[in-house]
Formats: sequence, structure tokens, C-alpha cells
Amino acid sequence: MGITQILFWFLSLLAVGSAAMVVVSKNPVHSILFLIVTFFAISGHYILLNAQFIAIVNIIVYAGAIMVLFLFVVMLMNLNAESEPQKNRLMLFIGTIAGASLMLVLVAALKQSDTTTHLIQMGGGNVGLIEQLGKALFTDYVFPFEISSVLFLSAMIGAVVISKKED
Amino acid sequence: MQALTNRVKQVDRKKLSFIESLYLPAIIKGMFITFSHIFKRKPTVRYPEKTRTFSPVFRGLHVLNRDEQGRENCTACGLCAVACPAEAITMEGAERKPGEEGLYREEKYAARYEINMLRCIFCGLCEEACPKDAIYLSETFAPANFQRKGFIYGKEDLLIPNPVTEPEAYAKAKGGRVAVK
Amino acid sequence: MFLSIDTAVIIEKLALIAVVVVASLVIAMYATFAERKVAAILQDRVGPNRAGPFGILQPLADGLKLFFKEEIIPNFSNKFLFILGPSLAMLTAMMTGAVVPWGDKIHILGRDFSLQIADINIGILYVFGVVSLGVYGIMIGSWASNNKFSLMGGLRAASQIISYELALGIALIALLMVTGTMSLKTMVVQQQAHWYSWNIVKQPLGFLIFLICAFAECNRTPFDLAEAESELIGGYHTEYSSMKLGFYLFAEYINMFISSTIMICLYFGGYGIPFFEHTVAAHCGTNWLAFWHILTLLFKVACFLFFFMWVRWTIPRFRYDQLMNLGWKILIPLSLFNMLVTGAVILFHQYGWHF
Amino acid sequence: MSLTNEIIKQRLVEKFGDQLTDWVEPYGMLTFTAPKDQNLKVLQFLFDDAELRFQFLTDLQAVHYPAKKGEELAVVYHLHNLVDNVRIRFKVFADVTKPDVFSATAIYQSANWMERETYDFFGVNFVGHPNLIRVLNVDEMDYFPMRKEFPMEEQTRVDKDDAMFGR
Amino acid sequence: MQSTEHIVLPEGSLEKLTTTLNLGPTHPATHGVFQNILEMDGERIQKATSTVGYIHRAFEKIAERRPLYQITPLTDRLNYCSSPINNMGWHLTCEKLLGVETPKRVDYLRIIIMELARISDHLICNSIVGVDSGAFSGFLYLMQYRELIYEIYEEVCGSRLTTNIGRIGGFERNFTNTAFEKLEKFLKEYPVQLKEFENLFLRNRIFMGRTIGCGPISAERALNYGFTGPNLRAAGVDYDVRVHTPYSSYQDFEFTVPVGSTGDCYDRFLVRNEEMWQSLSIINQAYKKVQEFKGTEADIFHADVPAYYLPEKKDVYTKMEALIYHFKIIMGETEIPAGEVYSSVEGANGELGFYLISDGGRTPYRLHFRRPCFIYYQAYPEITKGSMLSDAIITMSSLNLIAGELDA
Amino acid sequence: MSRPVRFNNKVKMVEAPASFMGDGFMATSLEKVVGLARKNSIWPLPFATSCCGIEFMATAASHYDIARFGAERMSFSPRQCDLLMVMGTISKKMGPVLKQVYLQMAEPRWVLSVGACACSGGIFDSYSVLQGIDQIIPVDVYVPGCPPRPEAILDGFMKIQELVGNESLRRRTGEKYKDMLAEYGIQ
Repeated sequence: MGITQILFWFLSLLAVGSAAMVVVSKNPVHSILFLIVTFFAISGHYILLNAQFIAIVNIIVYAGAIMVLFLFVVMLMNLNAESEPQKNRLMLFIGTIAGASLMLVLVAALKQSDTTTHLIQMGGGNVGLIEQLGKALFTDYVFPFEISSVLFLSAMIGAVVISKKED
Repeated sequence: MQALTNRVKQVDRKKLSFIESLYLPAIIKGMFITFSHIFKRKPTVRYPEKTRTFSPVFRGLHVLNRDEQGRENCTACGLCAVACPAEAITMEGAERKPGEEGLYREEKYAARYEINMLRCIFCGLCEEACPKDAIYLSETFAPANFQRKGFIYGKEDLLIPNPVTEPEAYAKAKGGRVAVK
Repeated sequence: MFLSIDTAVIIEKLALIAVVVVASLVIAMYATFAERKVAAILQDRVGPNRAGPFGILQPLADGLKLFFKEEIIPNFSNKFLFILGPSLAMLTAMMTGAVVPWGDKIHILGRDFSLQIADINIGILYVFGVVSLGVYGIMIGSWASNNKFSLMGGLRAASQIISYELALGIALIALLMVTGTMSLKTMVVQQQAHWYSWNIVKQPLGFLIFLICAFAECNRTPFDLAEAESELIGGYHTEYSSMKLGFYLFAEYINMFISSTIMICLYFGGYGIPFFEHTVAAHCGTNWLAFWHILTLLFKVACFLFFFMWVRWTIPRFRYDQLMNLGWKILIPLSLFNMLVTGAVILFHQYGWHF
Repeated sequence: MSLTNEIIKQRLVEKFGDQLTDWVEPYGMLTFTAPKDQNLKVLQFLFDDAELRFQFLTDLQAVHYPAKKGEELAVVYHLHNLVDNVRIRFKVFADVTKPDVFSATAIYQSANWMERETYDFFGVNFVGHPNLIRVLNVDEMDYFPMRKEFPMEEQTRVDKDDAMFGR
Repeated sequence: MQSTEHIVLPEGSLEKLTTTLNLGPTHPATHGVFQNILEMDGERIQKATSTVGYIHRAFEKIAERRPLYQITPLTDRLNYCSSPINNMGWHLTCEKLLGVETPKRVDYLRIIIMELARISDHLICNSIVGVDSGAFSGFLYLMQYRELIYEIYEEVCGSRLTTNIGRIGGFERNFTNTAFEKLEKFLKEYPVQLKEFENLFLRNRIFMGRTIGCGPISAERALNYGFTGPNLRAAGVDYDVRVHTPYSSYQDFEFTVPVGSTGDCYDRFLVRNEEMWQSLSIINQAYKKVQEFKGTEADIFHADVPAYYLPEKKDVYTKMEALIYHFKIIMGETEIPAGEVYSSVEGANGELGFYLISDGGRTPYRLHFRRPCFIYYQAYPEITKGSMLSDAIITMSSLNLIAGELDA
Repeated sequence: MSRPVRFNNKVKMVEAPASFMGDGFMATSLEKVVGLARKNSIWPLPFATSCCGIEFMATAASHYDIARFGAERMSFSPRQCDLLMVMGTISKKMGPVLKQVYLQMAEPRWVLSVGACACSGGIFDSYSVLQGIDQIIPVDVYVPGCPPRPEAILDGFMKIQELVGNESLRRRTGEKYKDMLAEYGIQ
């Protein structure tokens, strides 16, 4: 087992474990911190795939900005175990079932997909590098790219409008 | 509101010009000002290596005065204790016994004279109140100390050195200045 | 590259990491001392002069004192997070140094050692990523303190850093468009060509924006709202004592040091010696050249550090909403404008009027 | 300086008749006494009257006269007409056993703390005050320290180190 | 920070939507001694509740046990940034009660001392506004010049801060030449520094942004709240005791009363700044007038009132009559007329009034200080409502609250 | 009239307080080094309530510059400070606050009581003023004066430095120190 494989298993375990902790831990701040760890593990995977750009962007955007905002809101509202409302048992039950079925669907989908043909060579590929990424985005995928940017723009405008209204 | 006096002067509160509103001009100006201070003479008095001379009327630690023959001037009249707003002075008078004329100038003297330096506010009212030229505030500031009891200054701490028996210390206490009668 | 590393390289890199870490610590230590001296000199004072000759042992005294001070962890705070906060702050501050080219290379034992820990092709993005994580140290520490002033400091820091990161990023994009690379090393090498090839010449507005954002990212006056002595007492580090406080204070100075080096690499030619680069290169061997390079870099850093301090002791700080206004309403449009103009100029250069 | 003490006195007498007594002018300041229940009316009249315009409450405090039985506490108002620059002073006497005086806070905002201070020191009960609690002393204090019967310091106190005092 | 009010929260998850922030009494911006309990909505203040009295020292009670001359050290500690004004105010009150007329030279010397005190107070206030807005250097630049003022005090009376300067009827001793030299030095050097300080702050957009519109109060509200001094003038009312009821020969001097328009922090800053210039001009005029006294007049430093002013020491040692007066004054046995007197001076932050009731006894029957700080601090919750935390702090320092004066 | 006397040269000798060395008297070289470090890096917490606070400003300003002693990093957070400088009147209302601040400070901590009011109440012998802060917290050095000149404050500060430099590392964990704190009701 080479160093790559060791790293892969380590990162995978870390990602799955901390993702589980996100759900399990009582304190929302802890949840967020575990989520950040998860992001880091995933970024590690990206690096293993030689997709450094995506790895770093993942950290910048998710860990560096979005999670900060999450943390910000949680801290501001000062949620903690005591102030957490009593959860309905029924809700808990339904939630478990919903989650389990989602899992089922995902597993089924993975099984269906033809993994072997699209297997990416670890460490060797260069899809994640900037040049390739830029080329792919602005040639093959230019339409989805533009559509998503319009989507983000409208989301932004919507957020501004909503927050203005409340004043 | 109408003007109440004829001396009104409206303060200058003009709007920021465009250049000023760019933040930078004032910041740069300010930075030049602070930079120019690098080259200014530093006014720091490097105490304790150097000390600043106090004014001759400085109100510091008290001194009980003696006359030229080394006799204590204080006559235990108690005016200083009365005048003290902090009630820091304790005094017990005693009659001078025969044979003590060389020690005390007047018939009465202060057998016990204590000033609590922690209470004292160094206002100088005792010096002003003294009718016998006996108590003065000196140009020494009161030193800090570790314990409370170190601040009750008794007569032995306050009296000026005897000019007859300890002339050097006396001259030092005088600071070389000739006494004005 | 990353995965095909041999033992010698690992040792070499580890040594370099150790040197960089120690150097950053020492420089940060003496930056605290310099801060106090510079403040004193700008304010007509003398400054610390008791500890050792001219007070140069002052930072050692401070450090030792902090080590021997009692650790206080407030009753209601989360112990783990309380300790994690300053550690993260320190960690993220130190991590940035990995991609800075401290010099070209040195030649020892028949091998060439690159004076850069990792020359990754997305160096500048790495810096950006690490900087964006820096806020966690402050936020976690402030939240774990269980103190309202700390919390306010932490929240201020978080929103401030997020807002200024945007302008910082856009200013950088303009620069990347000019240089066409993300590797710091390549950028430095590019700038060594002529005395006028420093990027500051090509990107003055971008540099200004970057500078302002760097101030904000380092929580320095006029953007030191997170600690704002007169408002929030100590801000996020109010509840910290002993070396944990030391870590926070240190992290600030390391951040200053690192952001100065980054700015130098990006805009001021990095370790390149202005005007005499080629002369020196022609007359010196590899090792001497590296020595002069490091010295040049340190000198430039010193100038920047002085500038940081100079600004701090001159101007008042912003108010929270003014800070946000400056970030969102002035700096971001300005940086966008800068980016557009840069793009237009580059296109003009490549294609002339017809494209 | 058209507004002289005579005019003020005349105007007041016109309005209130002989309810106002003890007209004196120590050191040039017109001083009179009003009945306790008339203080607000007098203040309001002085404030509103187009000619008098005593719209600035310079000072409000109390004096304790233990010898005057039945009117031990005097509340003293200093008013100032800023336009004509005239000051007047008037007093209201109250019984120390039932020291109720109407509060001037409705006319002068500045009276708020001054009345609290007066209450704090003398125990004058200002009827109609929005928040009549001690302002300078600790809330637990159970006496009114500025009254003449109380010595400057508590006689029972043990914290005073006798060795530290002179006299 | 966004307001939390718009976030719909599960029931019972939060007790209230605002946070309570306890500002003080040891918070740096409260200068040690005020407590403000702020109800904060994010960074905005919804409600402020002020608690004072943390250094209540019972001046008025102590004063009831002291002969008149011993009250001077007490007044020192009222507004300790400008204690000479308090001293003089108290002496003027006593002189009014006792019917003492002071010679012109004494008046002018007093004016020099009082205006120096005003400068030292204003410079502290303005530079502290700078410190609280984050710029520290200006403070230290100005503090150097306060040191010069203190040196002048020290030359005149022997101490720096709590001066106990002056006596009923005049000064305890004549000004020495050194004192005048130091005064000249100050008059020469200070304007340069003040100009520099202005350059540092006055047109700095960051500073202006921090102070403009911060803690404003209208003229009507200010009057109703009993504002006086620079804070009232910043709101646009040109009320100045020095002009309205001139004391100590202020009528002989040319000076203007600077007023602002909105009563915000920037106006207060500007008014104080302008008042420093006016004070400098008054000192210059007074110094010129003092120099014009010739012959025996040139040495007058107290009124000729043997019943109240201590006789010269050398007379005390030799003359019986002087000794008797000396004893009478020190023991507080001098004749004091019964009566009540209100006298006020323009203190550094407002009308400082002394209401003295004497029953002819050794001590005042009642002495009340009208302390401007105490009266206008109650407006603080109103003027900070809805402002940011940083604004509240700047407002507090620009109101120039002196704890010793506020709490008495 | 100039005074016939100028200096009081009988300034009282300093008595080192009993047992400030703590348990075990021999200072090891580590203790000496730590003492030196602490001595030169005393961060003060200015608990300034009144006049003495203004004089402290003068001490911190250019003319006297307390920074020379490495003490210009003032912090208002008690956790970060070594020296509590109590300057000004402490009223009975303020007393509990002062004690609270003292309790929040991290060991080792020292207290400098500046000025007559803090030391003994000064002229304010009244119902509302605490007659000396040593009734509620232990004081290491007293500085007399009302207010003390900056020189006097620096003098007190150097006395503190003397204490700090000579202190044994074990003092703060020793029995004597605990007994002393217990006297003030602090465990």
C-alpha cells in the first residue's frame, strides 16, 4: 500500500467520521467545526486527484466563507443544548426514515453507475488544474456556467431585496 | 434659539471637499505629522537617572525646622493639626523642663509629632498655619513604601538635621540655599 | 511532484520549515518590540529601555513572563475550543510562510536548495485560502470565552475579514491577469527583469486595495475593530491570559510579517534587489546572492512593518458600519473597476483596437 | 436687562397673590417661598410666561433645618432666564415626617437626577417622579446621610483604623 | 450585523432578542467609574441605563464640617482636570459672601490661571476623543503641553494637579518671574502644537465620519436637560457665564463664544478646540494687562482684607496683631455673615455653581455644588439611543464627564 | 518667600514586607531569570477612578513615559495584567467591583495603591468612602500623595519591580500566601 492509498483511507475515514459527528454532536458550534474538518478531508481528496485548484477553492469558499457565516449565525443566536427545543418523537422517526431512504437511493444510484469507465487516475490526471478547468468551463460547459451565474445573480438580488424590505 | 450674547462665533464645520473625502489626503498629512515627530527632541525626563527640578514652593514631604542653634521651633500650638483637612497630624505637647533649652526654642514643645503620609494630601495648609516657622513642606516627594506602618512619619523622620551636630546633613537639607529671615 | 518525493527532499524541506518557523517567530517577537519602540518614537517618548541594552531583551522578558503566568480558563467556557482558538490563530498565521520564496536557491553539499518550502502552481490561492481560515482562530476563541465583549469582537472580525477578502481577491485577479501566473516564485522572477517591472507600476490601484485589505485582514488600525481597546476592552482576547494571549498577540505580528512578504512578492519584486540585481548577480556566487536576496527581502519587510506601525499610531479607527461601507461600497466596486480596466488594457496590448 | 426683580415679583404676586411669602433679595437674587403644593404651578408659570421665561433650571437641592418644626426640609430651586439673564431662587418647605413634594421632571428633564440626588441625601419624596431611587449612594443605605442628625461617618464603624488618624 | 428580530425562532429558544451589555464601571471608555447597562440589538443600542455614584465621596457633608479655607482642597477634587477653576469659583463665592473686593491685578492673574485650567481640561477632553476613536498619538502630543501648564501651577502654588491655588482675597504668594517665563514659553509653543493637532484630526475623514452625527442633541433638549458649557454651546446656545455674569473682570477681555449647530460630537470637538484658541487669546490679553501694572501695584497679589487673608509670615512671627488674626483665621473664628449666596463660574464643562448657606457659624450650614457633569449626564441614554456601541463611547468621552465632579 | 528648608533627606528606609519571598528562601537561577523577565514586563491595569488617574496619564505620556520600564501595554482586561494600579478614591459602592477585578486577575498579581484616597481614604473621611483599599485586597506597595507626582508613581512602580524581581516562584503556591489571601476572604 503506497502513501497515496494510506492518505486516501485516512482522509476517507476522517471525512466520513467527522460527517457523522456533524449530525451527532449536540452543540451546533461543534457541528460546524466538524463540518469544516469534513471539508478539509474532501479537499485532501481533491489534492490526491491532483486537482489543487478545486481543493483550494473548496477551502476558500466553503471553509473560509460559508462556514464562517454559519458559525457567525450560530454564535449570534447563541444556540446551545439548554435552549434547544424539545424535539417531537414522531419527527425524529420520520426524519430517520427519510434519511435512510435517501441513503438507499444514493447507494442504488452508485451501484447503477458505470464506475469503471470513468475511473480517474489518482495523482495523474490534470482535470483539476486551472488551464484545463478554464478551458472546460468556457468551451464545453459555457452554457451551464452562464446559467448558473445568472442564477447566483438573481439569488443575490433576491437577498438584497428581502433584507431591504424588512428595514 | 436666538443669540444670547453679541459674541457668537459659529464654528467652522464645512462639508468635506471631494479630495478630502477620499480619505487619503488627511491620512497622508497625518502620517507626515507623526513622521516629523521622529526628529523632535524627546521631552522625556529619564527618572530615576535624571530628575526634574521642582519649583522652590513645591509641596512635598514635611520638614520640622530648627533655628540656628539647633533648637526645635515647634511650640505645639496645634494650629497645623487644626488646619489639616485630612486630619493627618497627631501632636502631643509637653512642657519644656529646665535644662532642655538647647533642644526646644519655646516653653512648650511637641513630644510626639506624627504625620500620616498616606492621609496627607500635601495641600500646604499646615505650613501656612504655622505661626512659629516650624513646619515646612520640602522639595522631596514622599517615597513609596511596602507597608502601611512605614508611612507614619515621626519627629525623627521629619526634623531637619541639627546644624550644630550634623552640619553636612543640614547643609544638604538646606539645598545650599541661604535661608531668608 | 507532490507525491514523488524522496528522503533528501523531505529533510531539506523540514529544515527549511524549521528555519522559516523560527525566523517568523523571532521576527514577530521583535516586531512587538519594534511596535513599542516605533510608537514611542512617533510619540516623542523613549520606549522600553530597561531590559537589556536599549531594551532589546524586552520581547524575551514578555515571553518568559507570559509563560510563567497562571492559565485561566473561564468557568463557563468550552475548554477545548478555548485552547483551540489561539492555536488555530497561530497555526494559520504560520502556514502562509510555506509558499513564500525567501530567496532563489543556495548551493550546499553539491545540491541546490530552493529557498521556498513549496512552489505550488497555485501559490497565491493557497495564501488566500489560509488567510480565509485565519478568522476561525479569532471566532472560536471569542465564542469559547463566553464573554459578550469577546463575542462582539469575534463577530466583528468575522464579518470584516469575509468582506475584505472579496476585494482582496478581486484585486489579486487583476494582478494575475497581468502576470499570468499564480506561482509566487514566477512572479518574483518576472519582476526582476528591470527596475520598472515591479508590479506596483502596473497595478497601483490594485496595490492600494490590496494594502487596505491586508490591513483589514491583519486586524490593524484603522481596522482593529475586533480588539478595539477603547470599545471592547481586548475584543476577542479579553478573557485570555498567559501564553494563549501571547499566541494571539504573536499571531497578529506574524500575520503582519507574512502579509508584508506577500505584498512584497506580489508588487515589490520579492527578494529582488532593486537597480543592482544584475550587477550583484554577476559578481556573487549563488550563496552570496541568496544572502543578499534574503537581506533585501528582510529590509523590504522591515519597511512594510514600519509602515504598518506608522499607520497604526496615526489614524483613528473606523466604526463598524463605516468599515462595512468602505469594504462593500468602495473597495469592491473599485477593485472590479480595476479588474475591468486591466483586462481592457491587456486586450488592447494583445490585439490593438481590432479584436 | 429690562426684567428686574420688581417686575418678576409683581408678576408673581398678580398671579399667586399672597401665597408666595418671604420675599428677600440676598446678594441681588430674588428669593421667595411658595407653599408646598403650589411648587409645580409656580414653576409652570415661570416657565410659560412670555415675559418671565425662566426656562432653565440651574439647580435643585434641599436644605435641612432641624430647628424649624413642621418645615424641616427646604427644597430650593434656582431658575435662570437665559434671555434676560436673570436668576431667581424659590423655596418650598416640607415636613420631615412626610416630605412629599411634587416633582418638576415634567417641566425640566434636568430635574430628574437632581431630584434623585435630593431624595438620596435628604429623603424628599418627589411625587410623580418616574424613577425615584438613590443615585449616588448604594441602594441598601437605610438613612438619608445629608440630614443634620447624621454624623459624617458612622459611629459604629469598625473599619476605621484609629492609629491612622490625628487629632 | 443584521438584526435578530427578523429571524423567526422556535418558541422558547431565546429569552429576549436583545443582548445586555454591561459597560463599566471598569471599562476603559467609561474612564473608570460609570456603569451603563446597554440593551443592544446587534451593535445598536436600544436602551441605556446609567448608574453613577461609584466615587461618591460626600463632598457636601464634609464641607459642612470645614471652615471656609479648608474647603478649597475639596473643590480641587471636583473637576480634577481643571481644579484651579473650582478653587477660584469657591473663592469668588466666599468673597461674594464676605463682601471682599479684589484688586484688578488679582483678577487678571486669576483669569490667567483659570484659562490655563480651561485649556488643560479641553485638551484632555479632545485628545481623549481621539484616543477613544483609536488615534493615540495626538493625545500624547497634547499631553506634553499640559505638562507645561502644570509647571506653571507648580511654580505658583507648589503642586501640579490638585492645586489648592489661591486664597480668599487673592493668591498665597506673588507670581515669580519663573512662572511668567514658563507662561511665555507655553504661549509661544502651544499654538503650534494645537495647530498640528487640528491638522491631525479636524479634516480627517475617518475622524469626521466617527464624530459627525454621533450623539447629537438639539438646543431645546439640551436646555431642558440642563446642559451648560461647551456641550450646550455645541448645540447652538451661546450661553457662557463669563459673558452673562462676568466675574473676576472678564468684562475687560475680548473673546468670542464659539457655538456649534447640531450638538454632535464633532461640534463639541470643534467648540472645545475653538475655546482653546479663545482662552489663549484671553491669556495673552491678561498677561499684557498684568505687565502694565507699575510700582507698588505691580506686587499686589491679594486684597487688603486682614480679617480673611492670612497676614504675612514675618509679621506673624513679630507682631501681636498679625498673630491674633492668624490664629483667628486658622481656627475659623473669623466673622462670617449669615446669608445665602449662589455664585457660579464657567467651569471647563459648564456652569459650576456654589450655593452656600451660612448661619454665621464657623462652617457652612449647607454647601451645594452645582456640578455640570452630574446634570447633563442624565441625557446620555437619550442621545445614545439607536447609535452604535462605538458612537456611545465617543459620545461619552466628548461629553467630558469628570467622575469626581459628577459623583461629588 | 522662599523656604528656609529645602529637602527632607531623612526619607524613611524601605522595610521589605515579611515573607514576600515565600516558602523557601534560596532563589535559584531560574527564579532569578524569571524574576528579571517579570520585572521588566509588568503590564498594568490602570484602575483609575479620579485625580490620580489623570496624573497617571502624565506618567504614561511623553514626559515620564512609563514605557521605559516595559509597562506601556496597559490592558483593561484583568486576565492579562500583572499589576493592578488602583488610582483614586474607592467608594464603598466601588469596593466589590475592585475586589472582583482583583479576583479575575491571573497569578502572579501585584497591587499598587496610588494616592491618599486609595491608600487610606485621604481627606474623604466620610460615610461613602472606603478607608484604604487594603481592607478588601492585599496591597503590595503604597504611594502617598494627593495625587502623587509622576516621579512618585514611578518610584512606587520601581518598588513593585523590586518586589517582583526578588519573588520566589513558590510564593504563590505557598501556605503563607494562601493564609494572606484567606484573610481577605479569597480562597
